[in-house]
Amino acid sequence: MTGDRLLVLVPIVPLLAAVAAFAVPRWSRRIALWSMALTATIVVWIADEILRVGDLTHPLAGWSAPLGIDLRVDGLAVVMLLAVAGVGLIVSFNAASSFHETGSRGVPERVYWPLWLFLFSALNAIFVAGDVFTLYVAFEINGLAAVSLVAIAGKPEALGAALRYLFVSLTGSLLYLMGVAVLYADTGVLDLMLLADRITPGPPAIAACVLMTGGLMMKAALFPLHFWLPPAHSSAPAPVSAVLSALVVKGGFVILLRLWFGPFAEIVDGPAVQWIGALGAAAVLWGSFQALFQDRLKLVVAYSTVAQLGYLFLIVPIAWSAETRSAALAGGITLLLSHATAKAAFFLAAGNVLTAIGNDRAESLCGLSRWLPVSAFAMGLAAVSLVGLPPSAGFVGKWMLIVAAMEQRQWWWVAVMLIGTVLAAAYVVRILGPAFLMPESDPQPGPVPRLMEWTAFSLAAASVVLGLAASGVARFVNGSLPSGVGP
Amino acid sequence: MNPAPATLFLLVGAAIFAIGLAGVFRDAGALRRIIAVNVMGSGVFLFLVAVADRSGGRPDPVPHAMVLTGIVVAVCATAVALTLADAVRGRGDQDPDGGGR
Amino acid sequence: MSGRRSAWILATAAFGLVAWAVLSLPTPAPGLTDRAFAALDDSGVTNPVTAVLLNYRSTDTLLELGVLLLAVVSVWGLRPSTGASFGRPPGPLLEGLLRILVPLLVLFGGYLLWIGAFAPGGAFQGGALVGGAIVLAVLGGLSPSRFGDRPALLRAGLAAGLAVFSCIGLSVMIAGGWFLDYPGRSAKVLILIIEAAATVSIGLTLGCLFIGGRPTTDGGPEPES
Amino acid sequence: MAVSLVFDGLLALLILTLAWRAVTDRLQFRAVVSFVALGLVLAVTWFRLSAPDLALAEAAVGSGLTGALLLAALRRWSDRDADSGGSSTRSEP
Repeated sequence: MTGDRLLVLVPIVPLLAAVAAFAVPRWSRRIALWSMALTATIVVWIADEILRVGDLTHPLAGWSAPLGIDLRVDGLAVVMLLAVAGVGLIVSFNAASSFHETGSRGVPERVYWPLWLFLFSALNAIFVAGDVFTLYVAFEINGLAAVSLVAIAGKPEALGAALRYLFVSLTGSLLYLMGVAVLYADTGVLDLMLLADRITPGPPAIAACVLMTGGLMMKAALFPLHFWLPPAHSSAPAPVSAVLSALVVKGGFVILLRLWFGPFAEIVDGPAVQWIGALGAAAVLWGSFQALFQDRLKLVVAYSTVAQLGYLFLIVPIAWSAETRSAALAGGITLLLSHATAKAAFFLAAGNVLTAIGNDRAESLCGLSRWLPVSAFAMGLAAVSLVGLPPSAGFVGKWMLIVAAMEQRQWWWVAVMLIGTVLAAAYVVRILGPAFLMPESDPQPGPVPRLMEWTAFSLAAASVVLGLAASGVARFVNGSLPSGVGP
Repeated sequence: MNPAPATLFLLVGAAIFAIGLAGVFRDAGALRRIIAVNVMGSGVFLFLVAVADRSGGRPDPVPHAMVLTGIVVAVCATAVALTLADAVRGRGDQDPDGGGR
Repeated sequence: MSGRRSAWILATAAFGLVAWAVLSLPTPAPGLTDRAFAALDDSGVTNPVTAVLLNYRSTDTLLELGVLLLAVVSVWGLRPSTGASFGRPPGPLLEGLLRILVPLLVLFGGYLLWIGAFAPGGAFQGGALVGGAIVLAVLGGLSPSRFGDRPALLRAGLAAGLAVFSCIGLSVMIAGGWFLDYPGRSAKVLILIIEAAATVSIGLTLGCLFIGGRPTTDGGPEPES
Repeated sequence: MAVSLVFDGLLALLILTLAWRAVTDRLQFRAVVSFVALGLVLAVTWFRLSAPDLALAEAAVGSGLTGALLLAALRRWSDRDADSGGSSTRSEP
């Protein structure tokens, strides 16, 4: 079968697996792992085909847009799919190992895996859907599954955080949907590419842009709409925190990129571009600053996500001009990949600490490198990438962004990135310094399954090694955002 | 045919969407917020039905299908939200329906 | 309260924005009406909304069934077992009424499913009525646990819509088309099969969402491994 | 013509009032009832906007089932409040 046919399997395989895992709870874990592996294989196949023949389109039900729905995969989408497949598979093994070795810890496995598979199905659907209404449905599945996974262990603080997350998610979706309705009334189409052709700047287009941007910014947790993220991401079970921070928030981000650089390019053009960058900068500074003052490891990591999402929004002003677009996009996506892997690694390692000693308070981490060496080194490597030290992907991505910003003479973004780097170094050293340098404070850690440790480590290693793959990323994403717009 | 009712209901849809939006952002309890989200949704659906009616003669089936999908999504979200609010209440950690009664 | 005031300011801004857009929408209205009606002959049904839901944009409907199943999974996960029974045991008169009304609703649901192909109606309205029948039965005092007497069957019924839908979609793709690309004249039959399965699932799902928790007979507590 | 215009105007007013009350009414029970009524009025409106199948779905699901869910939740919560001695007025942070 050819790649364009296989495309539909990327969301459908996890969806069918979710149904199967629900119908046959006894096999849910096995179904989940095999289907995740199968999806990853298909994604690799599609990536290979994209390199050979270019973008792929699947007209669902045989009707093309505008009447039907097109699934579409370009380089940007396939890079995201690869990240979802890779990180998702490794984190799934971590979760499976956690269930297998340490029991359910209040998390009902028969509920966990269907929700997990729904989450991944929707996430994949978000990256391949070419239709703004299909995106709405995918975002709803994604949001409901994510909220349920946060709440699933039933811890009081997680339930409160999940409820707030749910309201943010639903409100964001409805803002987005109102934007879709206005767009349809204005243009009569729902397909992203056709929208880009047919839209004319005017009140309806501006209203749709504001509504959809607002809705998706809530989902992508862009400052100042990030308030729900730290409690939700820090109170969820570790594998859930890992995929929420590493992957789920990026869904909203990528769709925002597609809208801003696609249908809404003429509307966003001008001062709005710099304002988006300013929000990103505020997120970098505020998130990093907050991370400095948290006493729990998982909260530090969650605030770090707020900051790292800020860097991604710096892509917009730097990539707006066609000259630096591919360079800035490649840098930004490399940074995104480094964050996806490093953050997943960090959350898994934090989960291992929780498994070992039952809490993740900063003072409990003393001597971690002796009593939980693999996880400690996983955190160390992930920290290298989060701060952006060479040769990690975090460094390469930031470097590419900085070079592009200098080329555009937008030195203020460079300043933001440098300050963010210093702050990141500070919060990482504050939390990890004792782990490597201080004597042990709690000498009675419980056992942690080896697979849980090594999954964290492999993700951390990937975040460093991916720096070498930056040219590959550039090859994929080159030309993914339309280049006929912007100043 | 006659765009007047369509425009009227487009505006009414926008208005109750906005009322719902205010309800979500007001600091109220969970039940009120859940109702507010549903009012927001109803606003979007009314808007879409009015959009379909604008095409004159026969209504546009695509927004109709979107509304049907949206209604089902909304009821699912409501069920999940109520269950979650129930759980929060059950733990007694946080009161999901403050706000007067 | 300042939170309250800023909420209303936000709402006024949102209304103003959309109203501004509404007043400058293009006329004649752009849309897909003509395309949707022109393609009706190839869609296997004559009701345009059913054509959109189950043919032109069938994948949206498939994902929507996903939302329904997801909601059941989530509700069952968050509230592990049904609480005390709803309502009181019905008196003889009410019980007699329910015994007539509930099957009648289910029957009418089936009827709506059937006419959906050419008239207003379809799987969702039909499923909604089936769900309504379940809700009514529960409110009338029929024990929710009887509803879950056969947990495996219940799970199968809940999953049926999504499973049948995507399996048909994949089968026609393996046969050489696109996903859910019904070949030739088969559209009518395939749509009816999908809608029948979807009606069952939607009805059961809505009933389950109303009842709330996982049926207590369903496998008991989570086995600790 | 004039009659239908008046009818539309009345529907619009009714929708706005009910939406307003569903969101702002001080009594939760009345808010829920307003929401259910809003759903029914919307169903009538959609019938008028030539969308009878949507009207049916909204009446059954959007108004009926959602309303039943809300009422059931309200009853559960007020029962428990009665058990624990009155409702609390603390609002969510």
